[in-house]
Amino acid sequence: MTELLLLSATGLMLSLFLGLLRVLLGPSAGDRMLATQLIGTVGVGMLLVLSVLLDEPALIDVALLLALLAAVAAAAFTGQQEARHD
Amino acid sequence: MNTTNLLVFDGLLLFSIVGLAWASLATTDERRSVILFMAFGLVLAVAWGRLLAPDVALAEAAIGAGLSGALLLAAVRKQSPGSSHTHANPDRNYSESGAKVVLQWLVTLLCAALAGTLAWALLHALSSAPHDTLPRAISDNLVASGVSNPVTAVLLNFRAYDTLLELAVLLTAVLGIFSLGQTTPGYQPAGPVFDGLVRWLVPVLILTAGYLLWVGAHAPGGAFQAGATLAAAGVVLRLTGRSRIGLPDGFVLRIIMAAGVGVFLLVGLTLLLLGRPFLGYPPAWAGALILLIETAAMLSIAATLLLAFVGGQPQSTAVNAAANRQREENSRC
Amino acid sequence: MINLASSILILAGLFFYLAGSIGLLRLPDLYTRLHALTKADNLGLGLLAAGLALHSQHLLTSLKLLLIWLAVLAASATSAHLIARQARRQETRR
Amino acid sequence: MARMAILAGLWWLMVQGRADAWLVGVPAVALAALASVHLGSPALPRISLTGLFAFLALFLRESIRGGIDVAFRTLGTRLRIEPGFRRYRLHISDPSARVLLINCIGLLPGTLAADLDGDHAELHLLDSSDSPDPQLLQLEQAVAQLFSLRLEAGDD
Repeated sequence: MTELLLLSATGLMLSLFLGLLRVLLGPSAGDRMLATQLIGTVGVGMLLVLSVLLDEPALIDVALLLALLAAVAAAAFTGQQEARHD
Repeated sequence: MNTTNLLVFDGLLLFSIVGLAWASLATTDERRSVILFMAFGLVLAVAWGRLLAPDVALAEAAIGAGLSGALLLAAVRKQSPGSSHTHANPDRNYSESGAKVVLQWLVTLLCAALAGTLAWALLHALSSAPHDTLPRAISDNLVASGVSNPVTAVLLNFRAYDTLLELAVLLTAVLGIFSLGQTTPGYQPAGPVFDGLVRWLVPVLILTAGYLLWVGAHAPGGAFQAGATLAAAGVVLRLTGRSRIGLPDGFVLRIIMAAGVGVFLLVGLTLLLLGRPFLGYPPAWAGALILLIETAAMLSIAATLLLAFVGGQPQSTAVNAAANRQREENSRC
Repeated sequence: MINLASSILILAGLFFYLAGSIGLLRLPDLYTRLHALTKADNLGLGLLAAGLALHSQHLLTSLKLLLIWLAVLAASATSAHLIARQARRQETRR
Repeated sequence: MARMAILAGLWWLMVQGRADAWLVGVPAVALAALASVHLGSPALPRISLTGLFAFLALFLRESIRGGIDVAFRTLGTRLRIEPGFRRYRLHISDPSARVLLINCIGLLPGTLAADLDGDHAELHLLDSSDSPDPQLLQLEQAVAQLFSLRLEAGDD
């Protein structure tokens, strides 16, 4: 099981890395934001895997908070856009 | 668990953090920079988790990934649309004199020297002293602290002075925000789907804040993380164009702003009157007192962060009522 | 048996995560990328969380993992819609 | 009351069932419920239990199909997509049901709701040669059943 979790942690990291390229490439702000959402989702998965792998249950709480606050960030982004363009 | 097995993971993580930090600083477009910064915050939260520092990871997730992104986006929004164009073309000034180039090199050299000194100091500290004396002192005295989470024990018992002064710094900051005057009107009323998000997100954020406050006593969590989460709920409310965002008016707001420092001081002074050292809790009461102080601190921190997002003194009740009426009319249309 | 099932779930989750990220890079525009984000990534997290939930064998922990998945699901479905809507409105205004 | 119970359940889950947490839990749940009322969430709609199970089953099946669909469209040597927009008339007018519907459309294979304009949803399709109508109608039926509503007849 440990090997599997190690593999998935590294695989998730790779996934995050690919998402990162999209954040850097853009081209539009929306593209960057959606890639940031991806990083949030990957980050949540990663923290869950790490919580088992490193035997630290508190990381589940971090994952929960990350999930909720990533939603806040996306809301801030689109809310700001709405105000600007309406 | 042998940590060397995570070497590839760690390497990629490190690379992402540095890359994102660099990209976010190097871009000239403010909004792009903010989004990169939010991504940076998310990755950093994972990194703190990887370093087995869930307390910091929680704070980073709440503040770095969520709140400061929202704050910075609001700041970009507030800038007048034309202002970014006026200073978007600094190259002309640069080419004028070689003095700038010299200055750039000088700053680079100074930064490198600083980094070198820090690295040397770190290496020195790691190699010379037996660096587990402090953790041992903490774990030896943990029983008397009233909580079982060492981080909370340090923040609110052993080094309570520091935390008190931090709260005082926050109070000063909020006074500065108040001096900016009344807030500008908020955002447009949001569409139904956004509203649907807010309806479940805000109650869940409030619950989570309560949970973090409670869990801080024996596991990672605490007033700072809880306050940031609570503030995030207010931020989301403001984004939907609501003028009432959970902040009370006038006098009550002032009480809440000062509550963190106030309750802390009150507890300290009461203990002093009872013949104990300042903030030297009696072990039997320590747990309850810490919870009391943390609750007050959470409210102050949330109010401070939210006021920072709003960017000024909230409008008076009359204005609020008018805005509310306006909103209702809008939503009826 | 449980271990096998949870391993399969975790690996499947990993597959969808990677597929989502590759989609994010390969797909040509914002809307199609949003498809990859909402569908592949959420399924990835769902499978991963399910696998870990099976592994944990504490009912409450498993339910908490489920809660996290639901939160991510709702949040990302909503933000995908909002991002698409905003892009669409900017486009049609031009 | 119902929302109090739901929030209390959430709290119980978060603290992993520890009994001493109710000292903070009771005020937190009360505050959260208060916020939920103030946000103007309608009193919880009449949720039918059989509708809930039917909806969950459909939701799970479709989101798995959606994930597989998008994964295999993008992982091939050539992208198998033909994106396009399409308008779809919604048969449900209840606001909370609509929000749920919009969010779920994004998880269905190949569809994404890009905007809502009156009774019409602006859909983005991964493959515009496929008609999404049958699966959308199926989803609408499930949502309607969940909220104990009936679909409105549309002239489309």
